[in-house]
Amino acid sequence: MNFLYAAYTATWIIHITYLGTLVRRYHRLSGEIEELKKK
Amino acid sequence: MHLDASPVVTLTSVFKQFGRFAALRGVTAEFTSGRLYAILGDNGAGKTTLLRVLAGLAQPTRGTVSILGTTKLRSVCHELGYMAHPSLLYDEMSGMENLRYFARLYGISDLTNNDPTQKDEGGAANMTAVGLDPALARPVAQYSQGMRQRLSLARALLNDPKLLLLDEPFSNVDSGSAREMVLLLSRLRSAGKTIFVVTHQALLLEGTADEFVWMEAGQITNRARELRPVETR
Amino acid sequence: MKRVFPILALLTAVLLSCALYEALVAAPTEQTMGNVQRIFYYHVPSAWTAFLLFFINFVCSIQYLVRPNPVADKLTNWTVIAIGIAACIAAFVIRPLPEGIEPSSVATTGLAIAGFYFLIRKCFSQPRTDALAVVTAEVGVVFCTVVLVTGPLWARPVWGIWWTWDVRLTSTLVLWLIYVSYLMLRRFSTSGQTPVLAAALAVFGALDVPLVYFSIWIFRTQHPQPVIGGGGSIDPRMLHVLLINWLAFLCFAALVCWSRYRLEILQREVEETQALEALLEPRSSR
Amino acid sequence: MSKSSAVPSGVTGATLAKDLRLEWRSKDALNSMLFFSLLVVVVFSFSFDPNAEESRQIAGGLVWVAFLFAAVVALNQTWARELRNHVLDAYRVSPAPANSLFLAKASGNFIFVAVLEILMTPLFIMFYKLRALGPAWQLIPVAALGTWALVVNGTFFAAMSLRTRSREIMLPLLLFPVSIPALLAMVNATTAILTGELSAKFWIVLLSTYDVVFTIACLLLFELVLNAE
Repeated sequence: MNFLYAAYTATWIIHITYLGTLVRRYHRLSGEIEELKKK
Repeated sequence: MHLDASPVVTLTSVFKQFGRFAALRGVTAEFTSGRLYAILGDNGAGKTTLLRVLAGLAQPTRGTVSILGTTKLRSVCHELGYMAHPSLLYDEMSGMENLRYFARLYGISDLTNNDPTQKDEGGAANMTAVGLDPALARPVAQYSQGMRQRLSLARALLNDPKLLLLDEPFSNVDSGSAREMVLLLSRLRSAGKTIFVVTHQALLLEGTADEFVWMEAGQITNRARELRPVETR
Repeated sequence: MKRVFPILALLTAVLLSCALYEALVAAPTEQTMGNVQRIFYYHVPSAWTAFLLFFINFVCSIQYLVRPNPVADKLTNWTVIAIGIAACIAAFVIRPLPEGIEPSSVATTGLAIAGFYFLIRKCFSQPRTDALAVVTAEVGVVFCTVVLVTGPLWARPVWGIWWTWDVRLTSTLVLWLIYVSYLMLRRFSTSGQTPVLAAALAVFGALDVPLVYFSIWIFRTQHPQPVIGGGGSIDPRMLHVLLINWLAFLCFAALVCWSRYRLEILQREVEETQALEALLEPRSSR
Repeated sequence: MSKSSAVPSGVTGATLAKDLRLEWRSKDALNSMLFFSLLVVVVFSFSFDPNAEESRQIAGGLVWVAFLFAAVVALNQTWARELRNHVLDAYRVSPAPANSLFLAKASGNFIFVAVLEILMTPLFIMFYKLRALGPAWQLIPVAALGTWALVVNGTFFAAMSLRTRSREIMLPLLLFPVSIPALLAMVNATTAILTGELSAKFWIVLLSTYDVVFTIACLLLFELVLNAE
């Protein structure tokens, strides 16, 4: 049974980590867009 | 000798970008056949990139390049001679071995052939023309910089090209040999070839070049028949 | 389009929680394996989704390489049509089919391949296929990672081992390695034509997959390994839960791909603007 | 001067001859490959008992892994040679077809790795007391097909990794995953022949398929990779 929960948690940890990297990339990009707009 | 003044090279708003760096920024120009063009400008002005685009080594990001009436540069590459700033030679082989190999790439099977009707006009003649001894057996690694430069020119001339693109042919060559090379170029020009010379030593070409082309920040800023003293420094 | 996104996200979340409930509670407990078997409802849909994404990556890479060249483009189009037709004919001509393969599934697969190819061709311009290729490779690797993590967690209590060099496990691992190297190539490339290089690698990888599968299949038949699953038919209620989970994960993957795709496009636009900026800004000649 | 727009012929031969001559003069690739695989042989012999009867079971894997790593050394060398002085540009401006260059490079690497195999095999036999219990002649097609499988993709990916940062590391990263089925086939065929328990026929067929598929793929895509600056 523990293995079941471990597997389900692991799945969502992986997905959320990936989504986290996406958000981080998006923030970096919007920073760059702001910089471009200033020019 | 060709007397037609039709354009050999036509560039239409050519851009070349390397990431965020723009090496060529909208070059539009026409160059006519049978002339010697000296391309001048500071480092980073886009001269080398221009030659690489003409040689088909770099694809322009935007714009079109037409050479000898076609935009498919690959189909006229056998009419092109290209001499780059690096020597484009194998250091471990001797001069003639190098030339013989590169000749094969152009379908010229044997430079020292036995066929009497086809005189040995390829490698050996080219080597003597640039002032090197064809019998030299030393590997290129042991050549002086000037000799390498001359051998590199001989390599560019192998296929008897109609269009010659030379990047800094006189750098590291002593002034006497440089003058000889200029003479050779002017002979080639008289034979109807179109020649582009990128150089920092503009004075060497004074009186020989038909036109001087100034480049700055990826654009052609000026073209003139004469090298004005103001620009020479 | 932007307003649709939160609605879809909400729907997907609802679907995912439904699927989770079904998987944990509603689905019948397997007799021999017990509750651990429920990992199946996450493991298998993730695998199917990953394979689908890699397949899209392959189609995009082919199109990216082929479309600038009209002759090759036409040739590929006809090849794809031929694959579709051949699959339909083969489904009804070849008798007997290998065990466990229905004629209808052969025909559907062939038609799906052709359909996918032309759908992508119609919906995406040639430069955009490259963006889609990056996206599917990346999200595919994420799903493949899920498969590779949940697999051992399932194997450990059931077989008593974490890993076995079984054909499906090993092929999935190799697939994962190939696409990780694909992403590495994209990151480390200094070429101005990274998309071309990456697309070439993707084609190599896709060509490799059947060979990997086939070689390991033979390898395995020579070396006895633990048998996977119970085999045979699956309880219809389990199948139902499985399909719901797959649907949920497909929607989730589509959403992730969509956001990642928008990010990629945005990034390319920013890069283009920066490049344009570099063009316009007067450069001091040193 | 006779000059035509036709594609020049004999470029493959000329390039191959040139590569062999360069290698003969420097012996860079061969020396480093030989020493490298020698090291592998010696190091591996400490990790298990080379005299045991079971060593026959893993010898196939050991031999091919040693050759694979050694081949990577040679593959990195081939294109490094063309990058010095930018000689590759001289090839690219000439009308010589890209695929001639590819075939010449691939056959050159094939010859280097084959020479290595011929020199190393007696050593392997000596160190690990190998003796084929199956039909030994089958080792020759297995070696030839296997070497080509490594070299054809290796040459392609080495050209690809020219356009990347830290290209020496990039080559194995790209090459190994794609080479897995070939490696599996080579190892299993060799083990099958050495132990004489099973037939190697299937693996030879698989290797041939691999070779054909990837040779075609390389020839179709090499021009794009060569010109991707």
